[in-house]
Amino acid sequence: MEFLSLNILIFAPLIVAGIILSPLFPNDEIIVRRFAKGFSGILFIYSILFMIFFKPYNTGYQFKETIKLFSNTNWIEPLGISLSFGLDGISVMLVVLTTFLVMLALIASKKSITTKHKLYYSLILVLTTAILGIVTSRDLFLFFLFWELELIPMYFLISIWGTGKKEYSAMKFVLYTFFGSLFMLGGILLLNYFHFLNTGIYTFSIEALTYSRHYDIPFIVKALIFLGFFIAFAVKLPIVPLHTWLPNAHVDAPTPVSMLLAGILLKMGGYGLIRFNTQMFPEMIKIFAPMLIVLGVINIIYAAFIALAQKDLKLLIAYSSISHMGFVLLGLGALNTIGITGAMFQMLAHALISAGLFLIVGVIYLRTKTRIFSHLGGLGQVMPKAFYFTMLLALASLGLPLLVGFAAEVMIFYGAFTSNSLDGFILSNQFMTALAAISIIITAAYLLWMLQKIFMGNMFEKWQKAYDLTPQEAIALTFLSIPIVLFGLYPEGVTSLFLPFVDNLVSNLAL
Amino acid sequence: MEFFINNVWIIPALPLWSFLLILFGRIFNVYENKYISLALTAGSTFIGFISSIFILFYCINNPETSTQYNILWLDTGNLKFSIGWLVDNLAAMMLVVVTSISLLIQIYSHGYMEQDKGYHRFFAYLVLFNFSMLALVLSTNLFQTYIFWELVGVSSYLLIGFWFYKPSAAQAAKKAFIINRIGDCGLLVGTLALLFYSLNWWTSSQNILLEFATLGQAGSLALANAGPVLFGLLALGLLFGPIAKSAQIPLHTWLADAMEGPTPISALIHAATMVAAGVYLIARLYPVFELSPQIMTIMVWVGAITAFIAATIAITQTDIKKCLAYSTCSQLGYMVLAMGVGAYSAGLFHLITHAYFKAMLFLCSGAVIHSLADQQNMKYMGGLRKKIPIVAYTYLIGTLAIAGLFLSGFWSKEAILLSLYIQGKNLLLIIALITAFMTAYYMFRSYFMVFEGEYRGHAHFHKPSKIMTVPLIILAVPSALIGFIFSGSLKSIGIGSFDSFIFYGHALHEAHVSLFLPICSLIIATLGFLLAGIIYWDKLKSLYCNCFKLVEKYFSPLYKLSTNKWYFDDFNNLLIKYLILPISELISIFDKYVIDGFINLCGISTLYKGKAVSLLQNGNIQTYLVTALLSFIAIITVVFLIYII
Amino acid sequence: MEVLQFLFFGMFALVIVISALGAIFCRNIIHSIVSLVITFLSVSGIFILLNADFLAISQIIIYAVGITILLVFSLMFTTTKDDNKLWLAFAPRTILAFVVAGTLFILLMFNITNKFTDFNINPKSFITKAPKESTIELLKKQGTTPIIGKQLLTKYVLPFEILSILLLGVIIGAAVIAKKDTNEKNRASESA
Amino acid sequence: MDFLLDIKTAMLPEAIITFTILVCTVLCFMLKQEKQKIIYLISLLGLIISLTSINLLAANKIFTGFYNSFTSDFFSILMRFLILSGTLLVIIMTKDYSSKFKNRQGEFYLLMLIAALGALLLSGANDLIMIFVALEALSLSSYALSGFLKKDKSSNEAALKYLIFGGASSAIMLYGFSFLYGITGHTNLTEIFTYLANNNTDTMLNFTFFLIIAGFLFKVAAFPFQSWAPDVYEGAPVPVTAFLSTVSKVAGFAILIKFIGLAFNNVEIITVTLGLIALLSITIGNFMALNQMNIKRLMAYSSISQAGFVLIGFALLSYSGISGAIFYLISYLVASLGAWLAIIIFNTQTNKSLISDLNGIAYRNPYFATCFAFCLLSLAGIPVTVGFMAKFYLFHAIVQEGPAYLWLLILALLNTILSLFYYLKIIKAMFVCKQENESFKLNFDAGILNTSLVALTLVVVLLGVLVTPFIEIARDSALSIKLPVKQVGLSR
Amino acid sequence: MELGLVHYLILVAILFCIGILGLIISRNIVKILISIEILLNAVNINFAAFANFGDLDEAKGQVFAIFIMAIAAAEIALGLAILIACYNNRHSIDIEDYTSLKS
Repeated sequence: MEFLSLNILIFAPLIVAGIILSPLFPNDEIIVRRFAKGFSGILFIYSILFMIFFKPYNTGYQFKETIKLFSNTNWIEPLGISLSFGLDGISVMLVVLTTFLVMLALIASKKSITTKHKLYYSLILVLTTAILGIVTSRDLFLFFLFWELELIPMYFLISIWGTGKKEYSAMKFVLYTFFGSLFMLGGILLLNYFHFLNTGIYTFSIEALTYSRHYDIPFIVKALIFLGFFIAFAVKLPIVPLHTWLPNAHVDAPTPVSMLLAGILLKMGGYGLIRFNTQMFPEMIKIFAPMLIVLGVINIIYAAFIALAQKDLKLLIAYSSISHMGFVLLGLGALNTIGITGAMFQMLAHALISAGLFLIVGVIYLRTKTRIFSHLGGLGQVMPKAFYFTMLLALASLGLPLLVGFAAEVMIFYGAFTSNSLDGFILSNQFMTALAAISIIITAAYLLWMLQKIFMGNMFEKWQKAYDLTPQEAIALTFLSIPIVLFGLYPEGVTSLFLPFVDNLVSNLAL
Repeated sequence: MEFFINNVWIIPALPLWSFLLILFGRIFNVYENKYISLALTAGSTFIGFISSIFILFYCINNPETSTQYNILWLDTGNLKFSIGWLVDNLAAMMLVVVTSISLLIQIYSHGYMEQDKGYHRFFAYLVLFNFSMLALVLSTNLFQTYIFWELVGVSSYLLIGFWFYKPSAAQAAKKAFIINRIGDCGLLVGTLALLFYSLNWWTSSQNILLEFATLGQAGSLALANAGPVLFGLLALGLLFGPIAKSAQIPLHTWLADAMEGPTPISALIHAATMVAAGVYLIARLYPVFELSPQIMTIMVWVGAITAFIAATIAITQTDIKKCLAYSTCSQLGYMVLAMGVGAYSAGLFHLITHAYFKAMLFLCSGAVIHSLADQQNMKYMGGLRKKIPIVAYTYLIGTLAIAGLFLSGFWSKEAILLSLYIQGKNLLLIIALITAFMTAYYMFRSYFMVFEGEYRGHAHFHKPSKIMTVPLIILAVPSALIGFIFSGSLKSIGIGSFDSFIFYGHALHEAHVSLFLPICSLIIATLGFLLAGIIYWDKLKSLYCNCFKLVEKYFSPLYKLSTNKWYFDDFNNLLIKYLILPISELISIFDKYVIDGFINLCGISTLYKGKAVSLLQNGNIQTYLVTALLSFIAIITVVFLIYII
Repeated sequence: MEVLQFLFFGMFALVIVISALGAIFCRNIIHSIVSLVITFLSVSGIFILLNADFLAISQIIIYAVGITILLVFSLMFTTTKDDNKLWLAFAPRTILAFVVAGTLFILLMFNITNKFTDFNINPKSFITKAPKESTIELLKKQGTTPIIGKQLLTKYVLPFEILSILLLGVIIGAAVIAKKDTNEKNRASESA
Repeated sequence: MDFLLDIKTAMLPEAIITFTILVCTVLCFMLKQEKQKIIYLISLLGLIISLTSINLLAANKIFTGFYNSFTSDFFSILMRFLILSGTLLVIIMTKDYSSKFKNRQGEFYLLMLIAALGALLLSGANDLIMIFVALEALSLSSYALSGFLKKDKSSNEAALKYLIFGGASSAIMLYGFSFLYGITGHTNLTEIFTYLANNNTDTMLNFTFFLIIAGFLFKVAAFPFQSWAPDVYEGAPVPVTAFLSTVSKVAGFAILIKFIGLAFNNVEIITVTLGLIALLSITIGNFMALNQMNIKRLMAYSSISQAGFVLIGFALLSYSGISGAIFYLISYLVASLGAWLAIIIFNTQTNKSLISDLNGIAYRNPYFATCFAFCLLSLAGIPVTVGFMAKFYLFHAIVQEGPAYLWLLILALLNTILSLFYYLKIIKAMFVCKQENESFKLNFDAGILNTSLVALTLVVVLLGVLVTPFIEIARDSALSIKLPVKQVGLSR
Repeated sequence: MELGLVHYLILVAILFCIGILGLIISRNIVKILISIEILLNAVNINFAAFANFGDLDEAKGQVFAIFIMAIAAAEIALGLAILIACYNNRHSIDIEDYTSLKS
């Protein structure tokens, strides 16, 4: 049990990235790729061990790790910052999800990455460290540091290997997220200051700041801090007014990067909303729950309608992932156990499905060098395997029962419908969830339209020589479809991980 | 006997098991031989059929049995979702119908799909459909029904779009699924509302969430909480599901296009089983519907209008499968009418009889199309009685049954008309009779055009294989006799009437049998037959010439109306083209130019501000000095003004 | 006695202001240098009035003589053809210059007279301490030189030493920059 | 005759530097052109000895030398350490560059040493005259240095502009000094503060404070007096620009801090005005840098905005604010020295200084590009680097002032986005854009210049991670200034 | 009329403003250097005045004035050296020609 240390899990990718970048590492493409894939596989298995040994029922952090300086003091003693990590109910799932998707992204990046391999693989591994850091850090400053650290690898990944106007969208992505994270910085500092005012000690540890509700922060300041955090996560989990970076970033990123972007980075917003906005400010979330629900429903309907009108395949899937993340918001706004469990399950479901869909887009783009619907048609006859996998993914995405999308949507619908978080509000929960339910029709419409446009119907003669799935892609897609079917059939396996966490979250919401 | 009751889960489990076997068999292409797939599918359905026969006998012997077994699927705090299987009379009856028809159709489709290279894929989808239909029939609660409801929709999507390289098939599949999806959305919202308004019933008592057994009490609680208007809306939401699935009037356009799929599929799914699922769900949700009278009237009128309109459209169809599709639609209208008016057992009885003879009719049309090398237009057929007598005669039996002349259709339609007559709903009775007349007319019209007269087509004719004609014969037996056997007239030999077996609330007492209604329905049916004969039968051709032109002249607007299917399709296309797509186009433009535009605007404006500010740096040291001193003095004066004075 | 002193001060002040204006606004550069010299001389007069005799003499030596010679020498090196063009810059900045000068003056007056309240001749915001008797005798006998000498070598000995290094640096810098290169050939290469 | 004692306890480095200056002058005149290399070595030696001599000075006690005109407390020791290391690196930079000053290399190093001496004295000066003389020593030698390439038009123009602007602002500062002398009657800062402590003052003191601050704002190139910086930085030889933007800025801040205590009776005015000046200099620096194509000019604007950030720390007038400013100053010094080192390496070998010339260099010289990128990221405030820690510590200090100064925090935060944009522009040019002539390759072998660049990058990253000791140093130096300023913040 | 400190302060203020004016207006670089000299002279008078009226015992103002004179001389020397170097390159002493460095 003790060989399981979070430090290894988090900093191993960073060290391996360093090894890959170092000059004495052979510069040959195949060796680098095999090494990176091998390492990501080992990392995935290692994170699975964490999930196995994780005991869902005792609350608080497990596998606690604090890296002390040699003089046995915290990392930055004067400011009360400690280099401490820990696994909690929600972070276990996200850790395993991250390592799983990174492994798949590396497997699928054989064909779409043609130049500067060493730099590419090391950047991906640095990105993994940043994400793992975000999910497992127990210190607000550390969380903010990893949150910012994740920008630079993403910037280079999009701008060097991307297509189309990649610099523009990479820069837009970085500046957008940076803009959001600055509000969070303001919130963190204010929180620390008021904690200092009441207790006289500087500390950034999340536990101390969460469970010290005995001191009173004036309401306006507490609202400011809450909104500061909310804006940062609203940019990341694209909530409609702040979402315009996502389509550009997705369209111009190479396939594996957009897989990671859709798969994990969007979940950071959801994770943050749960960890900070719900756990740390229970009384504020109750006031802002109506806003969450309204924004969620707008997100769902708005993005679904836009997806209907898209001419580009990747844009369609980008907008569909915005719409699905709207469900997470709806689930969170419900503020009851089933709603929040549904939100977290939707994060898992959407990660798997959107990663698969982006992989398919990559597959199609590699063969046909175009993503515009009008140029594509009838690929089903030439690429039957790809057609079946896309069919499975599309059906899972529109919420076909006994697939992972359905369980998430059901939990969110039942949770949002039966919750009373909108009681004082003119729009009742029931009306808003009914409005959201309409989206299952539109989602079905644009996904099936996409399937019909690309795979069915008579075939363009120029796609005659489009070859079917390569082994790498096939393995990656099967690895994705196994959990999609498995967790669809048996959602209990995943929900049991974070259900106790959500239970005590909702219980301290109530008091 | 108890063995079958206790582990009734075998029936749906076997098709699932064989689906997985075929799937993995084909992925790792373990086997090439077609017969293995056939054996797997047919075998699993056959075992299902045998055990459902045993279950039916068990149910007949000791009535009032409803054993139920549930497993917890998803536990989320106070709401616990569970899946299980429930066996009672209705379920037993449906099991028998579904397994028997699908068994025969699977054998038939082996012949039909012999040459098609997607053979294994077809059988995989078929067995998947079997699994989801059987599980739907056996489901204990509304949540589980919703799951398999959508699964059935998906398998129909897969099967309609089986020949996906045909653009029309792809389009039809997508249309079918989306319209079903609209129905599912209504069903989902209805279930959610029902759950919400009776939440404390479910969470307090220990019974399973939304289970059918205690749906009555929950419904009454919900009615108390929500009030009649909201409860009506809730029930309407629930009704949306069956309306979409059983192709009732607003959402029926998909059924005609569904004919793009292979004919065995049209027979199995779009005639017998899936479309009947809608009526089955109404039956299951009867305790809820019964509570609000408004919803019952809505159901009645939806059924009546569908029956009437579908019949008028069927009259002018030239494609044999489309004609049969609209006849199914109209018969379904009948069933919903019956359920709406309170004739619970009559509706279900019609469902059973219709399932058999409609399946047989579709298979005959399949055989005809197959033999004429995929020619579906009746104009290019004719005189096939001499070439394929077996198919002709079975088709005749089917037409007689559906028209209500002595064979099974007569008894079930009779029961519906009887209940209408008893309840004194005269206007509905008249509509039903007119529809019956039109049914008889268009069925015999199709019979005469296809089998009588001389051969008008030019396709090379080849006899259908033996394996396709045997299921026809087997199906002909039930479609002819079931009506009579269960009509209650054989009570003496021990076979009780249908409504004694399946009833709602209490067993129906013996209604007084007056001969007036059966006789006038028989007369109407024969009138229909005569009219069709006059127009299309060469023996009575003589009268043909003048009255056809007569019909042409007076009824031309009506004629045009019915050929374009009452402009429903065009209305849908208009709705999509001029309402939904423009909205999404508008929103995407708004998103791209306004929100994104605003962000780019900020970016560009900062760049221009940068340029403007850097103009100040024009290189001349004295300008620098002036600006420096000016701003310095400005700051001092401002500060002094604010603070000192 | 005070009246005489005031008259002297008035005369010197007037000469300083006029010659300063002349130094700036004269068209010909030679005229402006001459008026500059007059300014320096009258400033040394002011110093005498402020019984800072050592200052007055050093002012004459450094400014009136030293800097003027420097200016004249530099003028000789930089003989330009059209002189009158280089009078005043008729650009927006001249108006702004007058505005800046005016507001600065008003600000100064505002602060010196402490928000236009204290108009007596020795404003209270500045210290006014009468010198001790011994300093007055010393002043009468030897003037301010001994005081300055003592200060320079006790209180301000560090700035004094550093001043020498500063001047060393300036001499080297000025020599390096101003000296024309002896060998012509490497001029082209250098200016690349 | 206790001068020797004073030197031993307070002014050891200054003495060593003066000695090296004298030796160099003598050598300048004796040696011919090609043997000028020795002066380079001697000046290096002198600097290293004085650096080592710093830790002989006692850090915990305050020593005053030469009739209290020079104090050596922990703060001045820290500043002198930064100045000396800065000058050392600048002189290392000029090793290859000095081939441009044909026969005058010796004089260059000499002037550089004199400027360094001026800066050292400025960091400890405690007397008005001492401040003036030290400031003028620094300024005059840097005028001469910036005009050193006398054949190059832009160098001349830069020197001219620098001289005129410098002369004007030092005149204004002197005017302020005269009024300060008029009000208090003393020239020694400690006496001035004691006088001000027990006599009430009026608006004249505030006005003098502004006049004096004008001189230092020029030196530090902050808002009102910042327009000279871009032209001089572009025109002057690169090592001189590096010197100006780092060492002379540190010296300017060192002395600015001493005058903050001047108007302690109405602290409100100072915080608001300095905060306003700081914010305006950040915003103007950022806006001008947005679409700048020349690297040197871009670095000039970025140094203006960084100076603004340090000024914010001072404007807060609290110990945590000042320690934040000092820590930010250290991080700025290290990062910008690294950046200038990289620019000079690139410039000496390609003689081009446009951003577009840097295109695609990362794939020919990966190490050079990564070092330069890390320095830029530290200036931008991206994690792992010291810049991020410094910015975080500074914002932490702003928040300590309570929600009243939230406007300061929000505007500073927004400006970091602008700064990220143009720093990323350079990194984008290096890593993302294609290179025209594929064959071109900087020789980045193990020369002294390259090793010092790598060393600086390591310091930037190491400082970003092992932060505690440096925060402690910043706090102790802030405490040792003994300013009559609010005691809040550093309660521990 | 009594001769007090304020008269000197007013004289210095006027002279200072004239210096600032000259600095910005004149096109000839020599005139700019001259106006810097005027500024420094004004400050000298100011120091001398405060020394005379404030503390005649130590006359620290006069010491300061002497330092200023020295450094002013040094500055003008350096200024003229730079002027000559500029003249060698561009053969003009008009400030308008020296605007090549701009953004």
